[in-house]
Amino acid sequence: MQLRNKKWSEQEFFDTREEILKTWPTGAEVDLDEAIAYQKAIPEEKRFSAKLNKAVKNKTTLIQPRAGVALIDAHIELLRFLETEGGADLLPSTIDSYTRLNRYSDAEHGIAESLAQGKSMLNGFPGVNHGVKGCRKVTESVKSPVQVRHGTPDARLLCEITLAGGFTSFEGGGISYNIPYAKNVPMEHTMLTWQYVDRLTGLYEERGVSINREPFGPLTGTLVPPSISNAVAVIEALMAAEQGVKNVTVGYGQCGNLIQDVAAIHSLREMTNEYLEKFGYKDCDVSTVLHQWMGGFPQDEAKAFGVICWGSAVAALAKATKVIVKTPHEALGVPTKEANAAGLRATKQVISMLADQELAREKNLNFEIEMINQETRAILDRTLQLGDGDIAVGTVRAFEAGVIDVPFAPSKFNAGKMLPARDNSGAVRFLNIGNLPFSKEIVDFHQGKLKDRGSAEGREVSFQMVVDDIYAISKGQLVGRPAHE
Amino acid sequence: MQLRNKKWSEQEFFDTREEILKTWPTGAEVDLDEAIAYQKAIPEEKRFSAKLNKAVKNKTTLIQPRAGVALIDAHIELLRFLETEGGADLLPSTIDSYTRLNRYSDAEHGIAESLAQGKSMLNGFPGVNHGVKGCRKVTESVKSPVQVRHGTPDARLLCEITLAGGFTSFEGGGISYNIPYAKNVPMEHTMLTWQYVDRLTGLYEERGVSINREPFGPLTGTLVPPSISNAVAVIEALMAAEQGVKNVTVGYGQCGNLIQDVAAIHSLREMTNEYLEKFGYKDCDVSTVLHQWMGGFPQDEAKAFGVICWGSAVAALAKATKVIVKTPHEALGVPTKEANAAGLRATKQVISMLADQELAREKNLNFEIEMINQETRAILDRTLQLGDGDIAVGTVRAFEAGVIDVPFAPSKFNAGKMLPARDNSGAVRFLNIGNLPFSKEIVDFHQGKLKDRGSAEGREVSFQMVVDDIYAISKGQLVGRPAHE
Amino acid sequence: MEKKSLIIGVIGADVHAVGNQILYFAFREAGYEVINLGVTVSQEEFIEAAIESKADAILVSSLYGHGELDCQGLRDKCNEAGLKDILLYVGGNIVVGKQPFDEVKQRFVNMGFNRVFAPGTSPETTIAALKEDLYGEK
Amino acid sequence: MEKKSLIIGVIGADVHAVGNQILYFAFREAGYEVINLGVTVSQEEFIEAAIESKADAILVSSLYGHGELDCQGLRDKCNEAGLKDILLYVGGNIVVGKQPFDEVKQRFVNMGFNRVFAPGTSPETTIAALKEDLYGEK
Ligand code: B12
Ligand code: B12
Repeated sequence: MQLRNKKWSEQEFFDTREEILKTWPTGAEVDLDEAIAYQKAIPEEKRFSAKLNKAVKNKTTLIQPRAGVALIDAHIELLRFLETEGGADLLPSTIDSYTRLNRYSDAEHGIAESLAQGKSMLNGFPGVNHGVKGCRKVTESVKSPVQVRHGTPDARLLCEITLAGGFTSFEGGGISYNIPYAKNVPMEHTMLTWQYVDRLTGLYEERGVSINREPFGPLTGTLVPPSISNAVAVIEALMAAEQGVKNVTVGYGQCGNLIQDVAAIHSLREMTNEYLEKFGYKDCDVSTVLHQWMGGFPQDEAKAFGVICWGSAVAALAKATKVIVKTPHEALGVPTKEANAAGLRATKQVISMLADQELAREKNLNFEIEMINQETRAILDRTLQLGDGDIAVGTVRAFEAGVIDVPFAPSKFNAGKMLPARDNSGAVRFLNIGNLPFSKEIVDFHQGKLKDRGSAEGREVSFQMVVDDIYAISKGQLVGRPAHE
Repeated sequence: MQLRNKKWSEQEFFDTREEILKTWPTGAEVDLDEAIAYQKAIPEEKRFSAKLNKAVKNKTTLIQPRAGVALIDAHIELLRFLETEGGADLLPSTIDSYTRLNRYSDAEHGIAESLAQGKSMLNGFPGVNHGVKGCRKVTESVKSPVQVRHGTPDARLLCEITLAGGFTSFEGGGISYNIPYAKNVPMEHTMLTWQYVDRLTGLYEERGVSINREPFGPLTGTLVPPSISNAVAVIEALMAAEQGVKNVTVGYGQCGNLIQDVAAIHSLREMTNEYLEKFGYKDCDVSTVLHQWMGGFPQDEAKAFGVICWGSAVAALAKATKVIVKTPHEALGVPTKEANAAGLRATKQVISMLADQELAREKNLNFEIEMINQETRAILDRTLQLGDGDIAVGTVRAFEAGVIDVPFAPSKFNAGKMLPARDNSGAVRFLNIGNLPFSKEIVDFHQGKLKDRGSAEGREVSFQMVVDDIYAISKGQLVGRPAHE
Repeated sequence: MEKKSLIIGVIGADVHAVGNQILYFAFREAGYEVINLGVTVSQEEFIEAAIESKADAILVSSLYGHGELDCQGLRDKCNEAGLKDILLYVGGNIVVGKQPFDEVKQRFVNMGFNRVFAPGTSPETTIAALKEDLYGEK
Repeated sequence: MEKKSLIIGVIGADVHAVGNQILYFAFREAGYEVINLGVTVSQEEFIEAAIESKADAILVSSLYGHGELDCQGLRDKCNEAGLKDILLYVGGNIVVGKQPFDEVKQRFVNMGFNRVFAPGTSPETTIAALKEDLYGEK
């Protein structure tokens, strides 16, 4: 199939579908009509999009953990715990890494080992292996809406099974679940697999079942400049909307500088709406999510709480619709349910103390918003140009050309020429602009900011700064200053 | 002795001194000349004022815990732990409540019981009972400067013993250690006892030993409007400066609204300098301290971390010179050393992530600063008027008249007519203005803000709002909203 | 129903005034006669006030940690003063530090308190307890 | 001193690329020949690369939690491929969850790793260990 940003025909979709459902035995459990009927019976308060829309309206910030273990009962116990003891508003099922790479027999092995050893040997919930029935058992056992969170380049079967399984939101996208999550998967491929996911979601939507879709905002989670991740989010929103998706949550991973982070959320909301409108997608509900710091965490739990709470404050001050919550175990390993709930409670406390406060749109904030808007538009417009007006085609070419470039990405289809670093107040800027399509003005702005940092630190702007910045938060700083006496 | 804001004569001071040193046997250990020689040998890095001045210059925020137990060795172990495991920049010795009320024999009983039971039966360190030698053992055992923190209306003997004992900072003042800490002690009395403390500090200063003094900013710690506590801080700074104090840290207890809190710190700095200058005290170094939320805490430790970290963020964004740190045990009892160190580490993480960020002085912030400035000047100027130009005399009369009025204070010498409540964004405003000397404009501003909250909540402005606000943070909110379905 | 009367106050050298002011407000709202002695109240002052006003209960607050020292002997003094069956409650942060509440409770029950309340007990809980103990209602 | 050569990579289905890129940078700065296989490296790829480049050590990263599953049998396969004495290190977040590191270490030593590193180990520590094991220097 030739990639272009065009709604798939019934034929195209159902032909592919037949193949997909055969890739693992549980695929046979999915009956689309039955699944839609099943989804229709799910009450409003357990539907992701309804809860998000309400939060957008009331300007509240919802909290959501990450969580997933190998076995169904343990997974249910975990989610219930996060709901009751953590006060989670929205629930996840984080999928294990084998499933993410469609290695279902490795996942089966992991399930067996987990049973044998009496502890989860997988880093997530193997949704495909547990099948529609297993998924329904999970979604029926909790009171809140549940989302599939993963990192799967080809999530077609996973999406079929989990939507039939009662999940009401599905994370990911053709860029955001490829570039940070794979080494060898061509961009065309994931753009197509994710069109399938979006088309499937669109089908549910057309038949009266609203399913939320969420591009994965943080990408590699490590010093990603806001305009890069925002451009990716807008592209994935456009791709989804074309396939009939009507409820999108665009995301951003906290970088650490208050003004820049709040600006990024504002810009993200504005740009997504601007481009959806521009391409005539008029009835798509947009909400936002801020991810608490996604890079390396401090090992000490008290310090981890510091990072978690600061992220919560930023989410509240930016009035993000939801915040994805880290745990005090982040640096060490998949958290216990207690640690996970503790992260949630700390977050909830901060969020609700700041419920009635917002960072006002004054000069500095507006300036950063404007910068991010300009950069994002530059990336998007060049991408469209490269695709002769087609955003899907343009995206593939933009990655080839380094017009979109994600730092520290494992994918060989990512140029990896751009290098980010923090400026003297911790905002993430471009140290090496690579092939990003920025005006001289924008480039000068960034270089100027980094020169300022260099002279404040008495050293040349160099890769060592980047290395220092990568370790900084885990060592208790934001800007990675050179070691001194 | 007649109260007036005038530097004590040598005669006045030394006559009083003779009596004071007799009030408990350890008083005999104090030899002023020897003590000054001892203090002179304390290295710069262990001197409070030096470390504060450096922080002011570098715009860094230092962290300091509260801590104190009954027995010397346990107390040393505690302080060392907070230094190494908590990363405290400045150390405290929090004095027990019997000592604070000069009940030294009750303190002696507490020491005995503590020895007998093998755990601290006192809520602090009984500095007077341990005497000069005991205090020196403490201050010599740690690397950081140590301050006496207490709440003692008559702290004359405590000050004599602890300064001779190597402490380089002494907290408190004639208002701030009376009104929130006593029921029956007349204002004249504490204004005089604290003139003694300031004069003693001034004597050290004149002989080349710099001692830091710190009015206790938060007062009752519960919804104290910034202009009230700031006015008190300015008065105590003026009183101290008159007696020869040259290094003052003025304090403020976080209320919870970001803009108001940052504004309060700015206003506090500005007003203190403005009035010191106005009265000709030109060589007094001023630093600021923000106390993390001083009212009721949530019992859950994760939520407590939320409160702690938000306070840390505010301190950093306001560039307060230091922050006084709470612990995850706050709501339950005197913390273990581990809990105390955890509070410190969480605070340090946030402070250092925000080291290079500041809330810019844009419109909203400037407006709040201006409001607090106006209110503070109104209180101070009326107080001066009441005292015919003498701030000491004026203060006593201002309390009689309710021109200074501290909410929820135990003292019968406080009018208790003013009532504070939060507005719709959590800033503390005046619900009942009492006898505060505010212009119609200021009064209207506050009433308007509370009316807005009332209509947002669909209820009348009333005492129930105040009750709800008192519980709010411990229940996970800032504004005490009415319970709803 | 006849109006029962309560003595409230914060014992010892303790000056925590906020909870006391709230309890004063809450107990009056709940229909009790309340004599509020405020903060830094001695055992003798509690007893005198109880005798004078023929109170039905003494509710002792202690927040600052010295509760265990301050409350020793209060029941005996009540007995000596003829307040033999008077209801004695204690609440707040009654010991130093975070301790297992079961043990704390036992120690105060042994001292003669009828009920012992954990940190952060809400006025509603206390009011319910009073209703049960003074009016026999659940 | 002759330049020793290292194979580095992230094993299994693991895509954590940041630490890998930093190690690549740090080991070269420290004077090693480094062949970086990147992420999602299979046991076979590690072994092939080691044979091809006559490497002195294989440094396996595992961050995502499946390390225990992914590393099983690597030593045996090395032996079979004739890499009998090759130095095997493993580091990262090598098991699922926060577990006592002593026990974790023992399990990986039993699997045949010469050294096992705790989460967040700094490049300096690893470089010091390499120096000791490859050049006999402390
Ligand atoms: C950034 C990040 C991501 C990014 C990665 C982007 C990318 N492609 O690189 C994204 C968001 C994509 C991601 C995805 C996932 N992640 Co992740 N991630 C992190 C995080 C926050 C930081 C990792 C990092 O970059 N650190 C900075 C670098 C410099 O440090 P480092 O990686 O630790 O490496 C250093 C040392 O460990 C050491 N080292 C590394 N290898 C070796 C080898 C040897 C021999 C030696 C001596 C030393 C050594 O040296 C390195 C340089 O200093 C960590 C948690 C943390 N550390 O705070 C979780 C973490 C590693 N991720 C985790 C998980 C589970 C996942 C997911 C499965 C998703 C999920 N459930 O949340 C997926 C996995 C996808 C996959 N197939 O691999 C878990 C692993 C759990 C466990 N082991 O129990 C962690 C620990 C978080 C957690 N507590 O749950 N993640
Ligand atoms: C505000 C506060 C202060 C203010 C008090 C201002 C004032 N004059 O009122 C200031 C700053 C002056 C202060 C001083 C001190 N404090 Co203080 N303070 C607090 C704090 C933060 C909140 C108290 C409060 O107002 N809560 C709100 C009200 C509404 O709740 P409440 O007081 O708990 O009362 C409610 C319930 O407990 C219950 N209740 C109360 N009494 C009773 C009685 C009965 C019978 C029943 C049924 C129920 C009941 O009903 C009340 C209404 O809902 C608490 C910690 C916390 N709770 O978060 C520490 C705390 C009480 N303070 C403490 C200490 C140690 C001190 C000091 C010694 C200083 C120090 N070392 O830090 C001094 C003591 C001075 C003295 N002589 O008393 C400790 C006590 C430790 C312990 N018990 O182990 C606490 C717990 C903090 C801590 N973890 O260290 N404090």
